[in-house]
Amino acid sequence: MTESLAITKFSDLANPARFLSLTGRIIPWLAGLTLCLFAIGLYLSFTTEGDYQQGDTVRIMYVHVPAAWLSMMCYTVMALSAIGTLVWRHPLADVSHKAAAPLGAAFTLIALATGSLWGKPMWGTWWVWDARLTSVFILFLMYLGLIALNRAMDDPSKAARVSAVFILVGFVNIPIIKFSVEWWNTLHQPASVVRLDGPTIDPEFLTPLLVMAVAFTLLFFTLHLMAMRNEIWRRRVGAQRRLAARMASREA
Amino acid sequence: MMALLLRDLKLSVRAGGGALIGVLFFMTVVAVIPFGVGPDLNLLSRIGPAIVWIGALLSALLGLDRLFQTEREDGSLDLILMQEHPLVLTVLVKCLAHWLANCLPLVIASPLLGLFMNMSEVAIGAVALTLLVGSPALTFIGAVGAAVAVALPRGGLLVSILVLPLAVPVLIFGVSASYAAVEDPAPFMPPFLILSAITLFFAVIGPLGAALALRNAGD
Amino acid sequence: MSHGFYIGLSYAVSALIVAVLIGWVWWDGKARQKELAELERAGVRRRSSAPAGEAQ
Amino acid sequence: MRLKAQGLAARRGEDLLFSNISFDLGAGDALVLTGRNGSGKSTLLRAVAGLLHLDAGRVTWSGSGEAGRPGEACHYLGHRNAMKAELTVAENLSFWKTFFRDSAGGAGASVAEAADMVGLGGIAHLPFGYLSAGQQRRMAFAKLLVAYRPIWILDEPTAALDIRAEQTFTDLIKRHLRSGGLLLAATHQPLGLDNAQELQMTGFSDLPESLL
Repeated sequence: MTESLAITKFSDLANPARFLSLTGRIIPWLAGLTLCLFAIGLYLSFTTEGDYQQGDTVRIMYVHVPAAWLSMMCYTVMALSAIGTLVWRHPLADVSHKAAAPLGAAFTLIALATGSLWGKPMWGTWWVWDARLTSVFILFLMYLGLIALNRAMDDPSKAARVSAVFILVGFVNIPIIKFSVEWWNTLHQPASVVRLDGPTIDPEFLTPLLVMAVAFTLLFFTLHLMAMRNEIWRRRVGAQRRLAARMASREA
Repeated sequence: MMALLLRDLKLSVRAGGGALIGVLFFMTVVAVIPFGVGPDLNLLSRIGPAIVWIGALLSALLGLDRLFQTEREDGSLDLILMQEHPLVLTVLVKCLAHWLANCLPLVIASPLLGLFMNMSEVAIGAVALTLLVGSPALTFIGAVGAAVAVALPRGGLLVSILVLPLAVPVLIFGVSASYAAVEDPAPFMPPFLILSAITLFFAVIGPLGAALALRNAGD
Repeated sequence: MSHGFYIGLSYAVSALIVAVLIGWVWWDGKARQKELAELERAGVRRRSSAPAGEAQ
Repeated sequence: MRLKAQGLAARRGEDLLFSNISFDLGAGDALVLTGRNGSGKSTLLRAVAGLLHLDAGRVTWSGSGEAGRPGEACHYLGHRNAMKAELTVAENLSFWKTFFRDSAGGAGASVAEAADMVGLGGIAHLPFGYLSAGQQRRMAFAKLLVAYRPIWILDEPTAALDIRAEQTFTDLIKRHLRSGGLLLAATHQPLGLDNAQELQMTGFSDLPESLL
């Protein structure tokens, strides 16, 4: 019973028109919730005590870590959507991973920028080719490559299938990249460079961090749904333009 | 002429345009260098200006072969050739549009890559400045190559092969000016002025050569 | 050590990127809806939504 | 207004495509080139437009007022449409309108009027790539209307067109001729013009072509 209900729900969602009206109702609530969580999170992150070792810079963590977390979650969402595109040929899956790529790139950029701004007072330099930073940077390049790939092709469903393949190949590759970058790093790394690990996280930092992480995640989903709506509209515009061209021929 | 500039800019930012790809290529090429030479920050900061310049040179050449080829494929080139506007001016405007859409983003992105290369602030500024002054020369030289190769089916690689040797002087003076800004004994101005002179020189020679080649490529 | 500067800058950068992102998504949605409305006005209808529109 | 050609000859590679072709067109005259594939019709048209080097002979144009290269007084519609698929039709047409500018002695139609005249007024806001092949050809023809040129050089203008669109083209061409324009066209199908001169291209070397 519940299973069949789930299936009908799922096929309801498959209809883009249904999806549009559903998300139209959800998005305002989601946006409001995101806003509230951000308000709480920001308040908490500026009122808690600083770390005795890293000073106030620990506050950068409250944006940096959630952004880094999202950069990976976004790729996972894209990989799942890519499976949806290739296996079930679901049109919403195409839309989903295309809409997620710019969001992923933006959150990865936030992670990189805040990481760099954290690194400057800690290490004395803007950038080190540390294994973790380097992997995030490679992820950023992959996002940009995907955006370029999507832009380069006219036919949206063909573009979706091709980029889905690329997303999955990239997804399989991520552990390999991570491993090889770490290996490369330990090969070269002089022992003196300060690692970011530091002491284990105090529960005092944990609360604002968690609130901010949830806020960022909700922000991602809000924007993702909005971007998916835009993408559906974009396709609709394309289809109607083709229709307009055909109709003009018939009338003339 | 303004119309041509606007149209070319519009084309390069519309879907399928190459403006994004050049910057992406630039970032990727520069980003893989440390994996080859190792993450030694001192070494990277020493070779940084050279690497950023080579990366910019390669990515500036990336989209150049399409400069006239797209126009030829859809027949626009014929109409452009027939007009009474001086062809040299038309080519100059097309080069300008290409530079604005493809090379200016490289100049803007170069400070970021300078940070990755652990370059000092002065070196970053010097590289961005020399790129700003030197990259138009690359576009102008490339325009000649693109015009020569316009009728060839696989002109893309050929343009790079033709143009790279001609771009050597730009690379020499661009990189040496960047280093001169950091290392004390060498003066910055002489190589920088020579670089500017090269750009101005090619701003004249490039469009002339390209226009001549386009006139003779008719079939 | 002006840690405050780096903290402020990193929050500002994040806020800027998020603002650009939201602005872009918002603007994109508005632009697409405007295009749809224009097509609607030009008399183009989706076949499923208004089959009568095609007969004219 | 006079377009004169004397003793034209052109080669493709080593082969002589045609030689010793002469014609003389005044205001309102039309010249239609016929002949087999490969007989050099397109080459002749491109040569008159100034896009090809002639082996021998010369083309002279004396318009109203200034005398210049004949190419500058011509509209050339080749096999390809010279429109960008990424831009909208209106953007394409208004670019060519500002880039061409009117020749002395006339004024072009506005972009919207030109699109109306080829029968596609309602869809100028669409990207050019969305149109069908026939619609693209008609929009390429609208390009001739947005800026005034006394000479029209048309290479297979009616390829990929249905009968009704062909009729539209013929009407527009007739209007151009009535207002004192000149026409050079290569075509397989008859364009339905009265009192047009016809030049049969035989496609061999050396023999002089016959002006019928």
